Amino acid sequence: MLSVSHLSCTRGDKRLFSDVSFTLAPGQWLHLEGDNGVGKTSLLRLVCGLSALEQGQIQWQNLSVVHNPEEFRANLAYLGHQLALKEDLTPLENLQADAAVAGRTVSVFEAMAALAQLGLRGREHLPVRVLSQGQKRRTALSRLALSHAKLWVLDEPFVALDGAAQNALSNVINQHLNQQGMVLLTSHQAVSLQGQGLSYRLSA
Amino acid sequence: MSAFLAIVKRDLTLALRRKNEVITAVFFFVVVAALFPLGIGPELNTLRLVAPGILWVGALLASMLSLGRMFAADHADGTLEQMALSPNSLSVLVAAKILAHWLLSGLPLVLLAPLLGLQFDLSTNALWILTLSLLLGTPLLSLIGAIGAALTLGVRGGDVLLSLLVLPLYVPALVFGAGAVEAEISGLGASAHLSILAAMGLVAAVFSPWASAASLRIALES
Amino acid sequence: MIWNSAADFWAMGGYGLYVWGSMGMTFGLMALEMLWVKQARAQALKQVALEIEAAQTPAKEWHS
Amino acid sequence: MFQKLFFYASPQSFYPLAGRLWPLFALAGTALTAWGMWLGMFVAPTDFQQGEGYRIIFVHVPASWMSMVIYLAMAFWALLGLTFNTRLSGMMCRALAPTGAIFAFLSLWTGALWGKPMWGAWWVWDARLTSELILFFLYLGYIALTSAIDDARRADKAGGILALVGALNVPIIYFSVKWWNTLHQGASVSMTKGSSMAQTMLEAMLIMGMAFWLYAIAMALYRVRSIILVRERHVQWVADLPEVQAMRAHALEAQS
Repeated sequence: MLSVSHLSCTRGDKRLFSDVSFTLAPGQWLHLEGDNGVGKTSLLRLVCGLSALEQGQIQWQNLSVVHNPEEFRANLAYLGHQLALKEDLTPLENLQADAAVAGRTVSVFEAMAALAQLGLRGREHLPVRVLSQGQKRRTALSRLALSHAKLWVLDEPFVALDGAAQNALSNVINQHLNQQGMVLLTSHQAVSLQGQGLSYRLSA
Repeated sequence: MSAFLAIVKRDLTLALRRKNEVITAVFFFVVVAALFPLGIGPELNTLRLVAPGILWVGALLASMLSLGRMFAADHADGTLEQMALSPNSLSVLVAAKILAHWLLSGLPLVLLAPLLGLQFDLSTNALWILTLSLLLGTPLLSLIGAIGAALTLGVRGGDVLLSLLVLPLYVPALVFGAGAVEAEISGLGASAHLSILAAMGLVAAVFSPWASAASLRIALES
Repeated sequence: MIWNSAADFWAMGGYGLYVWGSMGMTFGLMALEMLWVKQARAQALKQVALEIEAAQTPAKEWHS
Repeated sequence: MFQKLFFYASPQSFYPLAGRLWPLFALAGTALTAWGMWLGMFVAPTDFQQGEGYRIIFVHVPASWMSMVIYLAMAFWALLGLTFNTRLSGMMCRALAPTGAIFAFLSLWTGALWGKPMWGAWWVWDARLTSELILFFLYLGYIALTSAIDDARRADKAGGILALVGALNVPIIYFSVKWWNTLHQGASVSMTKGSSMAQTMLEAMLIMGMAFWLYAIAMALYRVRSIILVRERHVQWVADLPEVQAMRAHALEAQS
């Protein structure tokens, strides 16, 4: 379980948000809403631990994330604005290297299956450089399907995807939720997923 | 450990698919070494005297040339974020980046140095010591440089700033590296120099990944 | 007192240029630094005052 | 005791404290400078070897000392800032750096002016001068890095790491340069030969050292107040300061 209490964030001189609290239980997803520039991405980065905590607390399984970062990170998958793909590597190589960095080994078979699930069959051995924008995003998303992390933190995962790809992604996320996973995401559009959905409106 | 190896492998694969970056640094080293005799004059006695210093300064500049790119690409494409979020210690992952950097920018210089030393009419013994001093010293350059590269990541005018930060810290490596060759030439023996170089490398190997990782986390905060 | 005359003192036994060059640069630079920090403080105060003023008063419509 | 320390570690309570303290340090520094210069320039006897030229050491040696002491002080604040995450530490670090750089420059300048008559050259690659030059570069690097990063907190932290790395390196650099110097049979004239120095010379030098130390503290305290002011400008206590109120009134007057 993830529980976040009394987070606040200042960027430079500007106070973005303060006193943000929510909890996320297994099988639940939370849609973070708010206007542009209100600090949705900043909140996600704060929750992941990319930014230093100024105020408030983040707890994972009732333990402070600041004091037990390894345990939290082992259960965390983050997808940001940048896709973390190497353009000169193939989707397959990217997935395998990413998994190793995250501390797991992924077989070629598993990686191929994950890519196929997001409709990238036949693209496994091309350099990412030659893929379309949507295909690149799907490659990055297939990293999630391979991840064993309990908590997914996704920044605008549905952006730049066509209808079929959106459905495929929804399926991947639903599968994760069915296995008692948790998802924290931002999205400009309405989100419909299975399981118990919450929404949190961020304002200054 | 598998994460460490995976990062080394990834960086090497990427460099092999974009060979020009490695080749540029090596070529730079060759050109710099060839320019000095043109500036100083072809007198072999003089050249023998200045060779250790010139080759070491050349190696120093060549290895610095590629420092700016050490973390920049990973920072730009988001890979660095994923590394910071890995349950593996970021210091270990950074150590892998440093090793890859040395394999790509330090090792070629080490292998090339004896060839360039011949241009300066160095004796066989001196060539050996030159190669050995570079073998022990260039990892030190990558280790110290990593801290500078991490500190200047995403900073305006980062590349120029990087050289200002890193070059003064390179002084001990330069003194003992070039000093080893000079000591060999003058018959004093280079073992003391080489031991100190190795000792400094060990200290840096412990401290630098940690300091670089801390700097990278700071760079990722904004 | 070890000097016989003022001229002796300024000549510094032939080292006048070097001694006075050192003293001059040292105390000159220190004086300059004092002026500099004073100026920096005045500027900081001004910037802070203007920003607080701007934050507390709504922007005025400008007239041509 | 510790509570009191932590109380003064907050910018809000340090600002008035620094305001009260800096005039004291400045006053004491001025008095000691006057005393030290009197001793050095009027009382200390002529050196039998170096004539009157040696009097440069009364500013050269204290300036060199301070350039090193200030770098150590910066490393100390940096360590404090990185371990306890106190905001004041980074500000103190940045307030100290310019004064340290100035002292390093002065050490080089006066060293060159001493070297010309003694060694016959403005610049000699002597171990101490060379290390001082590198220390000067380290200061410039610190200042360049912290001023290139816009976000003040990030600049403080990055600067802190650099200061620590630099402080670890300073002894290694000094040692390596000394080694290099002996290998090349460099200059052997020493600027201060402790044993042969008259008592008054040593006294004057120590007093000048104290004076520069006090000066550096006064400068850092004065400078940190400006830094605190700008950093905390969105906090109410800054708006309530009489000097800020006065400046606002002044600005309004100028507008109308």
